[in-house]
Amino acid sequence: MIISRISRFISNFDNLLALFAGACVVIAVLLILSLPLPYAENQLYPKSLNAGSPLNPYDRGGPPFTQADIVVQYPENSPYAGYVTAYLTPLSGFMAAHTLYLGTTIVAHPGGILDEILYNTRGLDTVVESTILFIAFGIAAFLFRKGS
Amino acid sequence: MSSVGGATLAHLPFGDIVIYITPFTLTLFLLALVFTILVIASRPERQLDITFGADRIITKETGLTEMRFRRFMAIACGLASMGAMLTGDVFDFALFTSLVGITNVGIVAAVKSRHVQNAAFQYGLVAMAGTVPLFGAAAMVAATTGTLSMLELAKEATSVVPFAVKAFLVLGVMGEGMAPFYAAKAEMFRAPGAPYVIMCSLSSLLIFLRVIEVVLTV
Amino acid sequence: MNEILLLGFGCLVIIGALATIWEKDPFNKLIALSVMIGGIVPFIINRELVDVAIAVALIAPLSTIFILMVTRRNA
Amino acid sequence: MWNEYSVGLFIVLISAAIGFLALARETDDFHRLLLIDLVEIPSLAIIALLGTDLAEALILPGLVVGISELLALSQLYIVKEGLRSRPVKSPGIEVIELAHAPLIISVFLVAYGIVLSGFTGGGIAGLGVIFYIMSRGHSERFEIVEMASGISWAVWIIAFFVFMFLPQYWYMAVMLAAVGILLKVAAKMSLMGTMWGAHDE
Amino acid sequence: MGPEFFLGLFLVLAGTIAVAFPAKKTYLARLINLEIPGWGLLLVMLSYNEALALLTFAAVTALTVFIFVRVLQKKEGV
Amino acid sequence: MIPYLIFAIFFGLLLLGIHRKTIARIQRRPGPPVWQEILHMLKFAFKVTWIPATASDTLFVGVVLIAIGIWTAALFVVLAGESILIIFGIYMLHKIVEHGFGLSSGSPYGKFGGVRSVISAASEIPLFVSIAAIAIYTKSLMLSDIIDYQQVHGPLIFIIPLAAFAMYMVILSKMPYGPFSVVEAKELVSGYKTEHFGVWRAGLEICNGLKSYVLLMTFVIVFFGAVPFAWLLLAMVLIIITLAFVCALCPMLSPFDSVTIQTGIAGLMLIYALYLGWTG
Repeated sequence: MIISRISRFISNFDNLLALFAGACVVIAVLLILSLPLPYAENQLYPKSLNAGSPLNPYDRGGPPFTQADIVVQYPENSPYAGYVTAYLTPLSGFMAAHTLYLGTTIVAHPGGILDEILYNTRGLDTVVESTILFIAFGIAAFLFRKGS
Repeated sequence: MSSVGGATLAHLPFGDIVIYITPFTLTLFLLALVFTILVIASRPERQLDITFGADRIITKETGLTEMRFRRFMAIACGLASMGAMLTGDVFDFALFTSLVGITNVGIVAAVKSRHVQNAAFQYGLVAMAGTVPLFGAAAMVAATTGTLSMLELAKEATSVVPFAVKAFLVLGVMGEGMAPFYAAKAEMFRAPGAPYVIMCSLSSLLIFLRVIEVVLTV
Repeated sequence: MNEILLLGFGCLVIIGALATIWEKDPFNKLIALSVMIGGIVPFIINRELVDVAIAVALIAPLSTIFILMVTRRNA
Repeated sequence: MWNEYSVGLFIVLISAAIGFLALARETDDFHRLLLIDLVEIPSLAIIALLGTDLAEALILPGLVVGISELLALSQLYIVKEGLRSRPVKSPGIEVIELAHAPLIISVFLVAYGIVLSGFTGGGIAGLGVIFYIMSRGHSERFEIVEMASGISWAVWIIAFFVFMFLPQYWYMAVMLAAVGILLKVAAKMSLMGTMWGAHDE
Repeated sequence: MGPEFFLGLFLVLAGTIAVAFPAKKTYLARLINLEIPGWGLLLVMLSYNEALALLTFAAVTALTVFIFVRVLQKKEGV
Repeated sequence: MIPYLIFAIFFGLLLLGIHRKTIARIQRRPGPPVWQEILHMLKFAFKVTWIPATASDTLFVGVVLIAIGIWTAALFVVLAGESILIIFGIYMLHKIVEHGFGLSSGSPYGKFGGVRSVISAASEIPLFVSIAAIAIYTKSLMLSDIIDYQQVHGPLIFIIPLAAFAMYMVILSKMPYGPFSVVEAKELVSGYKTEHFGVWRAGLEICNGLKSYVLLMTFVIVFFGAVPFAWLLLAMVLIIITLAFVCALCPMLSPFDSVTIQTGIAGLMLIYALYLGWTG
């Protein structure tokens, strides 16, 4: 009977991934059929390029220790949003003063728009994310050491 | 739709990620809390196995280090489900859900049975594949609406998130928790250590219940 | 950078990618892959992301070295 | 309106569908692991198509989640296939064992990673450490690095709470967070290097 | 949109097909082919000027290769 | 409130007794008296009680309290007219309770009962179809809003009969002796409740009575609207009799077949919900 054949298939856990992947294919096709999707005009944290700035492509304005203007969801919840973006450490200030081509390094160095998002306005994401790393590594380390 | 889980009782802002509490999320949160406390408080049971061909019963003993590790994983799983119950942000929900997935793998991966490990691996594969629709859907929500906050999305009278995107999100959550219910979880659940194994099942159900609220809200 | 040069690098990328797919021998695959990467790096430079280009240029060979460790045995 | 976003999404979703199709037909467990790594690329591409700063802030955690799950699963694979106690020869590419180049590359990567800080820096510095450990067959004390990574995680949590509840001290918080995440990610990644062989402690 | 965008999308698509249905189905062939969509994604990120994501992605891809190589080493034995 | 709770427990147990009696009469057996389940509960409450040596004791006891706690909460949620999503959440979490009962003792019979309870989680999916269908029509999930809607537009069962069918299937899958009750099948002794005896079993029976009462009451309120109390009780009795007919006439399915059929029903219901969403 077809029902018992289906149930035999799903009761074997080796087929589980195949089942899930099949479902993903179906939904992906559904998504393709529902294209084109609208792209909302007013995005959070939009990118803006300021050619010629030493901080390019991450120059979001604002002199150090002032508030840069960034679009966050709830400005009232993070009153100091924008300070991190505008801040330059002495090292990154030095780099910014002397070359035009180290924008990424300067912004990745403490301070900058991504630090703002990752640590400040969307900090909870990073808490969860680093916990995932912690847990996954815990599993790997436990399995690695078990019995040795 | 704004009042899916009842009236909002409280807000707890973490920057752009606002945790909000409704009677529905509160109920689920309390359940996760109660079971996490149970995990902390209880010792694992000693599972009995019948030996075929002989009239005797053996008990499976759980080693101390294994037990400690699994208890740690179960507590982490409880915390992850609590977070997933309360968070008010689509991407944050996706992250908490994948944390639930990986802790579920951890709870059973430590068992020294080949069969259980095999099931855990298969489940882990599905959980990992599940992050694809999960994160993908969250990103598409952000692109089509310009926001990730459920509170903002709930304000719209009619839902602006396309149906297929919602289906993608649900599929991701199913991959993290629900889909393995059929087979892999059943094999995983043969592992001894009831309080910990229950956490797997509880967290899967909780995230599935929450995603229903999420797709109805946004 | 001028358009003709970019076109050339674009062709390099496509040729490298197709060659990587086409080749069956792991060593040849790796060589073709390097050709492709060689075509990609100028695009990064073109955006004036010099620091990124340097870092990528250093990191890219590492994957190749890692893969070489298993290739050595099979070849 | 076939805007650029939809065009990109179209191609990427086709890739995702192809990847999942291959995954559905695959039966070998290691091939499955490889294919899952493949389907993560379209998922990251979907995020990248967002094109805002937010997209980057979502990609970085997504990347780290992907690699940490891969790490756990690969170890689980080794254990379940009973390969754990199999000895593995040291990398053994004679050239890199003798030359100075690995050392120079490693030092550069680690130094650059420290300057970058955060997730990016952690990843790059971790890569440098791994490369060094691998090329020299070196292995360090597992527990100490693990503890360092645990402490740095706690540092990051403290930074988070400073940001949330004492935002006026944002300067201290950003420093704590950057260093905490850098150390955490780098330490975790470099521990992978020490897990290389099947050495007995 | 710049040429990087379309070049990247092409690489993602071609690479995905190459990994999904390789000419010779071995672990190694798939591992090497896996690099192609990776670099494609890198180009897509480049076209949106997502430099930090790009940098992290490059580093993490190398680490991924390392993990796979480690398992392969164990699997293929000495 | 407390008297109402006690009434609900006893009436729920009475409903289960009627269920059993009806099945017996359909199968031409005399069957136990209708108050048998109440007697059962009272009897167990005064029997000797201890915890098995192999059990995980905290969980073994805790799960009984949780079972009673969640269904008490569910009853009050219905009475307060809160969101039906909460009730369905509690309903799904009943799986965890079954699972906890089964696994905490260490007995293989209980374990298999728990495992079967977990694999049949698909039986809950039709619930969400009901929820989605209701949400499409009433634009709210608050019970009070649903009651108001029905006062204007008439009972929902005539508007969305298939959603009512979906929820009926869900209640059926929770009924003892039915085609889907693989979790307490006789080859597992008593399934997940095998090792719970004495006061613990009495607690479980209380939970069962309350569960039956709450589920049937929700069904009546959601699909028929607010009816006078006597009519509510009568409707519940009638529904349980129809359920008894289904249970008496259908054989029990094998575990995975049961899952497959439930999944199939869920799939059909999902298509129905899509259709409603399309047209509605």
